Formats: sequence, C-alpha cells, structure tokens
Amino acid sequence: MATTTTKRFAATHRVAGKGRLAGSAALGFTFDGQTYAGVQGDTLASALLANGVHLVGRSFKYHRPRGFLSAGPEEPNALVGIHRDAARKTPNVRATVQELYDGLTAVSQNRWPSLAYDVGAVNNIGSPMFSAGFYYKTFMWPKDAWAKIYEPRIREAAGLGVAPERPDPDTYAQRFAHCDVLIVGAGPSGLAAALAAAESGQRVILCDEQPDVGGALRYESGASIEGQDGWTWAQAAAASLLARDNVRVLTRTTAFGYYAQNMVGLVERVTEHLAHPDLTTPRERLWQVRAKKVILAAGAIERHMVFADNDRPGIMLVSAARTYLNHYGVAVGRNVGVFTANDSAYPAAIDLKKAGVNIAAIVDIRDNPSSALVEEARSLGIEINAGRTVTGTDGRLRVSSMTVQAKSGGPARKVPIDALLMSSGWTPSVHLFSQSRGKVAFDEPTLRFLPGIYAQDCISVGACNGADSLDATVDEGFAAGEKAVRATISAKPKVDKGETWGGGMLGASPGSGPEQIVKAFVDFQNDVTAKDIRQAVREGMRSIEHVKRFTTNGMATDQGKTSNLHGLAIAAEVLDKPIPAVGLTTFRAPYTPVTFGSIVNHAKGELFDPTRRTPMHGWEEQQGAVFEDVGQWKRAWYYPRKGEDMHAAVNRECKTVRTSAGIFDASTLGKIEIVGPDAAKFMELLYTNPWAKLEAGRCRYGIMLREDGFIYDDGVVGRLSDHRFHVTTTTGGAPRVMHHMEDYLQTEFPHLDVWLTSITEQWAVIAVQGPKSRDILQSLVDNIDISDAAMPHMSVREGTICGGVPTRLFRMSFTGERGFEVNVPADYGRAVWEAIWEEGKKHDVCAYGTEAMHVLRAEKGYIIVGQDTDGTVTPGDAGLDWAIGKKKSDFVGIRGLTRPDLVAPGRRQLVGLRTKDPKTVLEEGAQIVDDPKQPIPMKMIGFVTSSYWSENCGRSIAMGLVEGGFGRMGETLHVPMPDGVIEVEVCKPLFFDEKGERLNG
Amino acid sequence: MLLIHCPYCQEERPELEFRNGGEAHIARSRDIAAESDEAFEAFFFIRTNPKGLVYERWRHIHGCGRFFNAVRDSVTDKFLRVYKAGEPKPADVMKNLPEHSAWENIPPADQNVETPARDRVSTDGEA
Amino acid sequence: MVEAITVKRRGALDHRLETINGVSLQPAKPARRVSLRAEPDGLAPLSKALGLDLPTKPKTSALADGRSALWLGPDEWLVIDESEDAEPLKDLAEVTVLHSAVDISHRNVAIIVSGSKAADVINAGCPQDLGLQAFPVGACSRTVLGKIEIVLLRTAPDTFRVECWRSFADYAFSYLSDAARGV
Amino acid sequence: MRKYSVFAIAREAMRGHKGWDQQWTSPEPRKDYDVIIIGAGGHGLATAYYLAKEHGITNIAVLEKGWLGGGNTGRNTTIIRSNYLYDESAGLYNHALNLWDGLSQDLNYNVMYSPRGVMMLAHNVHDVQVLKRHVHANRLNGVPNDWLTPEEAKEFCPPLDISKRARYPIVGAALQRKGGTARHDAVAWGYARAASARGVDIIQNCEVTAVRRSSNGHVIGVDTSKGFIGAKKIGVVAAGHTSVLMEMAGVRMPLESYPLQALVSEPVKPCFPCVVMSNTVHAYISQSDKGELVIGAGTDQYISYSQTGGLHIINHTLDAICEMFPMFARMKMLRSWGGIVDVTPDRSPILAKTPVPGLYVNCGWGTGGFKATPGSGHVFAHTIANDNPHPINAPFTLERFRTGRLIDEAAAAAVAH
Repeated sequence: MATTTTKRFAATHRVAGKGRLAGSAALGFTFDGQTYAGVQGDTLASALLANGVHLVGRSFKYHRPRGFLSAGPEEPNALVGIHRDAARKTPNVRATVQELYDGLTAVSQNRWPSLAYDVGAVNNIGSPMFSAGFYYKTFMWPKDAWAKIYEPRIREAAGLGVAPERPDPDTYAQRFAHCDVLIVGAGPSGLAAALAAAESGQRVILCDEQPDVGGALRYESGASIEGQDGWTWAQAAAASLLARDNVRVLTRTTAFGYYAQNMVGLVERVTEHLAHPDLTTPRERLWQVRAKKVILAAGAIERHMVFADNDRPGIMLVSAARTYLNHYGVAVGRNVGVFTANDSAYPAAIDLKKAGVNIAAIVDIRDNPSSALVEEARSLGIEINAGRTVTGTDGRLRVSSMTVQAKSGGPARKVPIDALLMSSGWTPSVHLFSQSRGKVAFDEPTLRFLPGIYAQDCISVGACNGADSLDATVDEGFAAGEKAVRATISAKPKVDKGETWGGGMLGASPGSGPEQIVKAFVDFQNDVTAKDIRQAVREGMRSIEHVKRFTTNGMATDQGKTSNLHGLAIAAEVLDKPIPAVGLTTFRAPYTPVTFGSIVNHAKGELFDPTRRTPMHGWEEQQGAVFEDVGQWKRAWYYPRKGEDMHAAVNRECKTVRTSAGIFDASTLGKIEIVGPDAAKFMELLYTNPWAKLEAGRCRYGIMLREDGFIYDDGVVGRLSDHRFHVTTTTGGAPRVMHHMEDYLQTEFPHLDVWLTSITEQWAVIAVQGPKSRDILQSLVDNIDISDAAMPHMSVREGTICGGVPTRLFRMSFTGERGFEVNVPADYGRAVWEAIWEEGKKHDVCAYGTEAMHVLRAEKGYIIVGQDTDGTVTPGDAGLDWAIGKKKSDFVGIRGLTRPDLVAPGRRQLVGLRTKDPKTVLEEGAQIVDDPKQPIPMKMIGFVTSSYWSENCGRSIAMGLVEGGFGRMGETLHVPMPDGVIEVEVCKPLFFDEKGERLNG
Repeated sequence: MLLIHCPYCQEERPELEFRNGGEAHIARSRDIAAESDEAFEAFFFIRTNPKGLVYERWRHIHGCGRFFNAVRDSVTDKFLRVYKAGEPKPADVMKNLPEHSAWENIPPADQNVETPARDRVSTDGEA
Repeated sequence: MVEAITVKRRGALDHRLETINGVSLQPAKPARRVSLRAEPDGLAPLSKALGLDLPTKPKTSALADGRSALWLGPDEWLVIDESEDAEPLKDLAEVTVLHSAVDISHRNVAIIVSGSKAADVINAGCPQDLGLQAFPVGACSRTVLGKIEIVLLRTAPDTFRVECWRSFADYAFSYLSDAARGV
Repeated sequence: MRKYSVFAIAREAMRGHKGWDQQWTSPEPRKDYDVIIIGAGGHGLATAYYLAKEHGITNIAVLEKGWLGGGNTGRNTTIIRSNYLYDESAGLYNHALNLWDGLSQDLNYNVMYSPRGVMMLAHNVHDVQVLKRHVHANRLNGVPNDWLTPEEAKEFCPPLDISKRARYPIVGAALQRKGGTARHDAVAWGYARAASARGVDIIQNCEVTAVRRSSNGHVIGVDTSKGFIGAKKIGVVAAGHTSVLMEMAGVRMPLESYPLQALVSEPVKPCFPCVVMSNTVHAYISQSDKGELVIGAGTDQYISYSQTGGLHIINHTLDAICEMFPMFARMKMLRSWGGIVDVTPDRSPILAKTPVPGLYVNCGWGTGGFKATPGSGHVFAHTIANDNPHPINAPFTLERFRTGRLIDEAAAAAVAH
C-alpha cells in the first residue's frame, strides 16, 4: 500500500460553471493513504475523478486494473474498503454510491502490494489457461492436493475486500410501516405518481436510493418541466410532498426486496454520509412496508459495449460521464472518445464539448444515425464515424487510445484518448417486478425485457416499463398515481422539453465476434468475456442458468445489472435461438447488497433472544448462584460456597436436602389452569392417566403422549375443585403443551365445556424438600393444616401464607423426601422465599439448584422428559405403564402405542446402571454394548441417559435405555470409552430409600 | 411474510401472529383405538402435499388464539378462502373469492396504464 | 385483602423509567387482572357483574371507572383494574353462567409508551398497522413485539399500554428503549 | 469422454478453448428405455451413473422438467458430514462420505470436495448430552467425531466467540474433520458428464405429466411434455415434487414440501476456515472458494412450491449469525434464494421400492440431501437394478411409518440436518 503523504492534489478536473456543487464546503479524504480534496455533495467516485484518479480497483480473477464504469449502484469495478475506525471497516463499498464526508478513508481491494503494481496480475498473463470453468477440469491429482494445495491458493486469490475482524459497534433500527401507495424510485415518473397519489390524502411512501430525488434528471440537461429545468422541478416537487403529513419521502433508501402480498423491504442509510455520526443514531434502518398498492418507477440502467479490452480505467458509461459533468461538475477526461449503438451518447458528447472537453471521435456502429442530436453534434464539429466499431484499446492503468475500424474490418486507426464513453442501450430495471413474481416479456423490436404478466397489486411506470420519452414517463407515473388512489387529479406536471432515446444493441460488437480471440468483457467484476460465454455453450450449457453458473456471468456483487442481457444475447447467438427461448436468469432479492446488521437491527446483544428470570433471580444472584440456560430461562444451577467447586457444592446440597431440608426455585415449570365442567373429561383425553375419580384437593403425576404414543411431557396435576385443575408441565415444554392442548380442544374435542389459561408466570414456586420441610412451613402458613393427616403426600390446598399472601400449597416430592411446593403470586415470590429462608436457617437448610435436583430425583429413579426420554420412548419403555389408565377407551396416543414396532420385543427400556467400580461416573450419552471385543462398527444396545456421583449413596448412579433392559437385571454390560471399557451392572432405576418411607419420614 | 385474513378477527394480519397447523380435514377417529395400522398411518403420517390448492389449518396463536382453515395455492401462496374450524370444506373455492387483496393480479389496463402496444413474447422470469 | 399482606411486593420493572426522543416508557401500576373466558351468548350476567359491557367486536375494548375489558378472542377477554381495592375475580365469583375466570394479576406486566412517536417505537417490533384509522384509541390486540407476545391497547392517540408476561418484561422494556433510540 | 487435465487445458488455451466437447449431450428421447429416472438433480444423475457403471444398465433416460442440477442440488449450502446418531443413518451417510473422497477422480471432474471440518456447537447442558451421545455412537460406528473444549473449538475456528458475553455461550463442540463442503454445480455436471459418456440420455425441459401402468399394475412408462416414453422401471428422484409424481402412480406419500432459504454474503478474503452449525441458535455457516459466506436459513412454516420465502426467515437466521459472529454485522447479503425440500415425519429419507411394481422412490431428504448424493445414487441404483434394496438403504422403507420403526434423528437428537 502506498505510504501516506499529506500533499493535497488539486481538483484538476472540476469544470468551472458546471454541476450543482459550486460553493459547497471543501472536504478532505484519503484513498490508499493519499490525501485528496473534494466538496460536499460529491460521491467518492466524483471526488476521485475530480482529482483525475481513474484507477481504483482490480478485477476478481485476472486482477486487471479497473476504473469507474458507472455513477450509480450498478457499479461492478469501483469497490473499495471504507474505514471509519478499527472496528468500523466496511468492505466492497461502491465508490459511485458512497457519499463523501470530511476525513473519509478509503482503501483499494484485491491487490498486493499496491493498486498500480499488483502481483496477482500474473493471472492476466496466464489468462488463456483460466478459461471459464477451468477449475472443474484440473487440480485433481494427487487426490489430496485439492484441499491441501490448490484450494487454499485459489481462496487467497479470490474474494474482494477484507471482512471486519472486530464486533460491529454500530446500531441498526427497524420499522414496520403500512401505506396505501408505495412508490419505488423518485425520478420523474415516481415523483409524478407521488404528486397524484398524495392529493387524495391517502398514505403515500416515496423512496429513492439516491441522496436526492430526480433520477435521470441528475444528468439530463435537456429536460424542462413546468417551466423549470428538470432537476429544479424535481426538488420543488419533493418539497411540496414533504410538506404533507400523509406523505413520507425516504431518500438514501433502497427498495431491495419485493415479498409476498406487497411486502417490500427497504433499507435506509441513515449515517453513512456523515463525518461524525452520533453513535446513538442507527447506521441503517430496515423498513418492512406493507402497501395496498406498489408503483415501481425504478428507471433503466445503461449497458456498456462489449469489445476488446473494454475494461481499462477511463472507459465508462455515457450516462456516468454525463452525471459527473452535469451534476458534480467533473470532466472525466480532456480528450474523450465515444462508442455507441444508440442516440443517448450524443447529448453526452455535446454537453462535454460545450464544457470545453475535446471529443476525439464518436464511433457509432449504426450505418446512418440521423436525428436532431446527431446533427447538433456534427454542427459542433464533432467527428462522427458511422458504421464503424472499436476493436480495441491501449493503456495500462488508463486508456490511452481506441482502435477504430469498419464493421466489415479493413484498415484500423488508433485514436488517442484519455477517456472512452460507451452505450449499447438501456435495460429497464425489472428486478423488483420480477421479484414480485411478475412474468417479464421480451419486446423484440427494442430488444428488452419488460413487465408482462403481473402477480401482485403493483404497476411499473416510466423507463422500467419501457417509456422512452420524458413526457411518456411523467404521464405513466401520474396516471398510475391517480389510479392507485382511485381519483382524478387536475394538476398534472407539464413537460415542456425532454430527451428521448431507445434502441441500441445486445451482445458483442462487431470486431469481437466468435472468430476473434480477444477479451471483450461482459461481466467486469468476474472477468467474464464474450468468448467465455461462447465456450460455455460449446461445452453443452443450453440453459442460461448453466451458462451463468459455468462462467459466473452476473454473479458478482452487481448481480449482472450491466452484463446479464449481453450474456444472454451472446448465448442466444451461439445457440441460434431467439433470446426469450434461452430464458432470463432469475432476479432475486436483494436488488443491491444489504448489510446483515440492518436485517438483524434490534435483535443484537440482550435483544437477540429474551432472557427469562424468575422472581427470585435477584436473591439467587446475591447468594452467588451459578446459572444454567434452560430454554430462555436462567435457572440457578448450584450455589457454591467459598472454596467449593461444582462437585462439592452439589454434594453438600444433596446431603442437606436429605438430612434437614433444601429450598429450590421451581418457578419455571409450566402451569396451566384448566377450568370448566368438562375439565376432568378433557384431562382424561390429553393424559394417559385416569382423572375422573381424583378427588378435589389431591394430586396425581400425569403423562402426556403425542398421537404416535411417544412421551411428550409430564408433570404433577392438582385438582382444586371438580371443575378446576392446576396442571404443571416441564419448563421447556410449557408453550408446546399449551398449543397441543388448545389444538385438541378446539379442533378434536370442541364439544367439551372447558378453557385453558397459562398461569406459568402468575405463580412463583418455592419447593421445600426434606425431613424438616413441614417444620419450616408450619409457622409460615396462615390457615392451612399441613399435618400428614390433614394434608397427605400428593395433595393441594389453597390458603394464605406469610400474613395474607394467597398460596396454592402442594404436598409433593421430586426428591423422595417429604416435600412441599409453595405457589405464591409472582410479585410476592421473593419476599415469601426470603421468609422461608429465614425460617429454614433455624434448621440448617440450603438453597439447592437444578444440578442437585437432578441428582436427587435420579437417586429415586424419577425421569426427566427430554433427558431420559427422547421422543422415541413410550411409557412402557420408561417403566411407567402403571400411569396408563387400563380401562380408558381413548386418550391421545392410545392407538400409536399399539403399532407393531412399539409392542415388539427388544425395545430400549429405562434401567438403572451400577458401575462395577463405584467411584467411576459414566458419561451421559456414552453408548452401551454387550461384547466390548467386537470389531467396529459395534452393535450398540443402549446408552446412558443420566449419570451422577451420588453423595447420599456414596457411589455413582446412572440410568440408561437398554434393549430389553427389564429382562437384563443383574447382567453385566460394557461402556467402551476412548480410554478403556467400563463395566456396568443393570439394576432397577432406584438407588435410595427403596421402600419410599421418607416421603412421610 | 404472508398476510392472513383471520375469520375471527375479521381482518388481515401479518404471518408473524400465526402458526401453521398442517393439512386440514384429517379427522381423528371417534374410535381411534380400533383403527387398523394402515388407517392410523394414513391419519397420522400420509399427507396430500398438493402442488396447487392446499387445505390447511392455521392458528392465530399470537392474536385471538383460534384455529381456522384456509385454502391456499401452494404455487403462488395466494389465499383463496379462509373459514372457521368445523365448517365444511368449501365446494368451489374459485367462486366468490375474497374481495380485492394485495395479492390480486390487476391487469395494467385496469390501472389505467397502457401496456406498451407492441406484442410481447411472454417469458417466465424464473428461467 | 391487599392491605392484609405484610411482606414486600416486588414488580418486574421496579425502578425502570426512560424518556428517549420524546417517548416515555414507564411501568404501569400493579393491577388486578382476570383472564375471562365465556360463550358469546352468556355475556350479560358477566358484564353486569363487572360493571361494563364486555365488547364483542374484534380489536375493541370497554372502559368503565378504571376497569377495562379487552376483546382478545371470540370467547376471551382480558380484564384489567388498577384501582386499589378492586377485586374483579370476586365480582365474578357469584356468576353462575358458564365461564372461566382465572387470576393473572401477576402474570402480566404493563409498560406505558407515550409520546408523539409512540406508534413508531412500537412498530419497530410490532408488524400491525398502528395508524389511527386501523388502530384507533380504545383498540386492542394480542400481537408480537420482536420475539415476544404482547397485548397492545391504545389509550390515547399518543399513548399505548403494552402488556406482556412477567419474565418478558425486561426484554420488552429494553426493546422499546432501543427502538426509541432508533426513531 | 475426453479426459480433463491441466494438459488438456493447456492444449485448448492455444486455440481459444474452441475444441472442448459438450460435457453432456442433449438428445431427443427414444421410444423406450430400461430405466427412467425422473429428476436430473445430483441424486438422480448419480443413480443413472452408478446404474451404468456398476450394473451395466446403460439404456437409461434421466428426465428433467427444467435444467439439470437446477433444483435443490444447485440451491443448497453444500455441507457434507456423516456424524449421525443412529446406525442406519451413520451407515448411509458414511457410505456417501467414503464416495465423496475420490469422487473427483472417479468422475474426472473436480467436485472440489473440501474436508475442512464440520463443527457443531453445544451451548448448554442438554446440547452436551445430545452431542456427546453422537460422539460416542459415531466412534463405535467408525465415524470419527471429536469432542472439543471451547478453547479447542476457537483454535480450529478463530472467528468463534467463546466469551461469556454471548447470550448462549459455547460450552463445547463436536468436530467431524472429514466433513466439509463440495461445489454443488460440479457434482451435478460431473455426474451428468460421466453418465452421458456411458450412454445415458439426459433429457431437459421434459416434464412428466403422467405415470402409465399396465393392467397388472406394473409401470410401463411416462407421459411427458415430449410425448410418451416407455420404461421397464422408473425411479422417482424429484425431491420437493415427489408427492406430485407419486400421486400420478396412485401412491400417497408421508411427505410435506417446504420452502427452504439460503443466502450468501459478498465475497471477502478467507476469514472462515470450516463449517459451523449451531442447533440452539439456529444457524450454519461456511465460506465458499469464491469468498462468499454461505449461510443456511430455515424453512417457512407452510407447504409451498413457490421457491420463495419470507424475509422474516432470513432475519431470524442473520440474528443468529451475528450473535455468534458479531464481526460479520457489517457484511452484506448479496443473494438469497429458496428451494423446495420434502420432509418425512421422521426427517429421514425414503430409499425404497413402492407398492407399484417397477416404481422406486428416493425422497424425503429434507434439508440435508446434498451430503448424501453419491451414497444415495449408489444404493438406489442397486435397489433398482436388483429390485431389492442394498443392505445400507434397507431400513429406509415406506413401511416404517406403518410399523412405527422410525429413524427419528430429529426427535432423538434435535440436531439440525
């Protein structure tokens, strides 16, 4: 990279009296470390050109020197990196779109060591080897060489800019918007449409990717509307629209995607043009606009001429040169050549000539171009070479001459130039129309695809609809605006004078045909030449999609805005088929590349995904709890004390629960209140268990299946009254269980009088488990008798606690100890928890986390759905057959359970596993085999679902799913690990208090 | 993002508020325990998956919470009809379509903009 | 009785309050809330008990001295009452017509969003049309905000009540403040 | 078939690459064939290739309604791996993986199989249990799949953020080093060229409109946009359109077709060395040879044949990508597109005979079919040639949905395919 100098270049190519930036503030910026001067209102491109700089990039494959092709978003060549600071580096920015700000720092890409001397350019010399798809034909020997040798080098050479390496500090925003009429493009037709639609008072949104409205009026010097020059009229029109509160005008806003039912995605660049953006202001804003009607006024894009060496810096589109002159006041050269196939080159030549630029010659492939413009050019003394073509150019880092020849060949003449303008005609921008699933149609006489059959409520107007003259453009736009709001508005803008053009050519120009072996570029960025496309066809590529993929034509960052039709025409020529028969490649979103950040917008950092915390979370944090993620919830995992690691903390917690008591935050469990006269009937259908006979005030462990018979969820259910159940679900299962229940209630059992309400977050749940649990709660409950006699295991009572806090008190246990679960309204959760904690301290209780909870339940063989079951396990497999109501004739899953494979022998069944060495703790997920000596692949007969060190048992304990496990009690099986085989003995999944006496102990 | 007319809320709402519920009109047998393996397979696994008119269930899960049915063209994703759960499968959905929605194809002529006079060779944009 | 309770009540959004770009975000007072479910034909006695006419038109709400009833679905209403001694659940207790009334006072948390750009702020994450025509004062709907479900009620042209479940309140508040910074 | 090599290229360079043969011919269909394959995607072309190469059946037509390789083959994110949980799946995908290794040489076409490693991230205790279950099962199945600590994971993939900043911090990862990517178009073209060279007719723009059967029910051919074409056997390999074609033969399928989207960024210099997948934050990403970040998005929730999807799906995916790799937030989405994936109830494919004599079906690959291309074609060719499945695809029957003998990777593992 060139070293930084502070020398300021003079803006050598600004033309006094031209453009609209006269008197704007001067700005300084650097490109590859070199300091330059520009003015407010410049793009990076216009500012560099004002300094006479054309060389700005290197091509993708051959690393050929490249300059500016365009003055807009279709730019394939002039891609640079913009560096605001170490973290704000943006690769692949189009210099023709990037607005200049003071201190802007730009660097060129894809070159080493420098833009002027790029080692990669050897590819250019070797280019005959690097023909289309060459990499499919080689790099195959020896076998591993591709991945080890060739691919890394190809990757190094490929790519353009450098990806940022630090997190993006900028913020982005989003807005869902609705309107009656969305107008895409604020050129003459879009503005006319907006003026008409706005009159009605309906909601109108007008967007344009440029900083100002006006579209082609930016460079059309000939236009005059309502007695003002076109540009001035456009700004006035915008002002009048902005004054209305029913109209929103969004500039610097690109409509990038047209989605279903008139949903259009826009991205607004809010601060990219500012030198010192306020960091709280979003960099970009994504708009998702739902419009009743869409008016597409997207304009047209000029095509280049396809001829030998048409890619040298200084060779650009006619409309670009004209924009630089008429808008930015910059002459792209001092001695300019022109190569055209249509009229639109002439006004450019005329404008430049009048601005004092010498026009070396106009080369027009048409035999006798004749129009007022042609005559005017002649009268200005511009040399016109009709019926001729350009067969080549010279100049290493800047074009220095063009070679002119008769189309039929013959003597060639080298014309010295320092810039070359070209135009082969205009391509209507049907991108969004096509994205809307509209079908384009080929218009033979004008060689272009135009909107054909519409799929959504939208309409194309102006140049993107094939209108060639300014008045036709304004007429279409205005009429569409009127129709969109179903009104007739009188004040249609009057076009006094405007330019008209059409026609042109597609494909390679004479002199670059199949017989010549030259580099006539079709796709500049991807270095696709006319001969690459011919070769693709010769190799059997018949579909344009094949040609595109084989040559990569149109797959660069400009997505083929200037190259697609040329490529199509060349393919059609070789195939000798009409263009529409070869097809048109699909237009896909986005129209121009869209920043990931703006699509993500608010969903970063803490807003990436909600973090759900229980009412007791703060207390748990203060106690130094370590948390684990369970779905979106943060759950206290364990509470390490000074010097304790996880292992020690969990051992202590487990011990404490069984010796005195522990308290546990169970608030995340899902809870559903089921109310109505048919509540019990509904429960009978949704759970395998019988419910009809469950008395009010009692609880039961319930299992829910999917229709296929596999376990879906489980939980303890309390019956509060005949018509009211309090159902609990797993933490992760809560939402889907609710949906599953609603589904059956609404669509299969609508006759039942019952309603479901989620109460998960209404109640904070404090589990108090252990021999001392009753003593602790005794003094806190206000009006509930919790003696064993009055409130046996698996019962529920409603009352108050801690002086009036309503509670639903469950007597239940997930530890095998005497236990309670105190439900209180969430806002009181923390206070009641603290009260229980204070009382508990008298009994040396501890708070325990989810890990200890897991160990304690495993000691008792209680399953965790999702850990000991995995969506392929039936109640029978899990040893829960007892929970299926044998007399029931229907419940969800009853039929799935009897399918052949679910009743076949050899199913995996949940058993306990004791390691031969009690100190060895198995790894969860470890696989179980019968014969550890068998060769790989081994026959696996099961795996470990749960495994822990149990301090209470003084040994490791585990559960696993094992083929025919119930029949293997006492058998020795093997768990082959990388570092040796572990012997395990199959046992009942019950390791502590086998008789279950402690529930009342 | 689709725009879906909820027959209970009686207006079009964004797809983000809805959850698709799969094929509609697959009734669960009143005596499911007695179904044959084949019948159960047909009920639980086999789906029409048509390229064309799809009869499907939606739930306005983040709206009114109701399940309802819709007829949609799976090629264009256009909704042709929505109706409440329990209502019979509409006989001829092509008749009396919902009044003009954002999906409607409005020929340019009706929008009082002339299609350029030249006759155009229609080509599928999705080549 | 609320008064009887001695232990401290803690809200999910205690101490959060922001005004950004003229939009103020503040937690609503604790309220009594009931999820009321009933068949449309049995509404009269329920309306009588609640002292307001339960709305039957989608997306509408009814308001009578500090108590509002929001239509959430054809058989579902959200009753909200912020007055100290209100006991909507008790008011419904005696009604015999088929219905389900469930206390969700603590399940939901509300954020009041007000200011001239309030609708824009909510539209940063809510895909519904919040124009005054489509969503007038008194309009209400269950919908989404970013990645969570909310219930939205427009209480004035420039003021919305955003209800969400307790554990989502943090997210909702942060989302709205981030959105407010972005308008 | 003229051999491809660097020497061939050099020779052609001398004469402007005008001497290359057609990679495949585009003939008009003959009256009848021994075997018709419906669908000229990777799986269909591979089936034809192996029928010709290993079973001596060359009188084959591959019918394609569009252009070959234009379906999911040309629309997927080209991830290759075989670290599946169940023996059946591991067997099938590992068979494919072994064929990927050496496929370029076999086809004399550089499919750019690049074993750069496929890393699956664990973000919580449940992920660890699930991925370890995979790692252990893979090891005993002879499928190397290593368990990595967060530090080891970051060493292998430097862009990973293993700090606690993340909403779902990385707590470990499973890495299949032989997993990686390949060039999707090259796979379709390589098989097409090799099959064509062995006499297979690839007939594009030929849509099947009906499947004809004799009085005894056996297939006899198909009606197409190019007329009737006779066949003794028919293999349906039509991904998203399988239900439609099978309906023509009177077979109702346990399939649903969903739009699946993917996207690429603008090309940048090498910055991402492997494939990373995260089931918990729903994202997978790699970088192509061209320099584009290749990102797989999710499916829409409804059945559709539109090959387009909603912006909110892309939105959800990029949330996850930028959460895991916040430095990519300034990158730009260059192109997004949709495909149609056919999904079975157990997310595993169907590679089997059907109730209709002479009719065979290869479908249900959901979002993960590309990786299986060579193995799928290889065993499906065996199934058609012998009217009997290869041991490797024997479990992937249609009947399993009746018996309940599912191969439910999704339920068992909750790992994205």
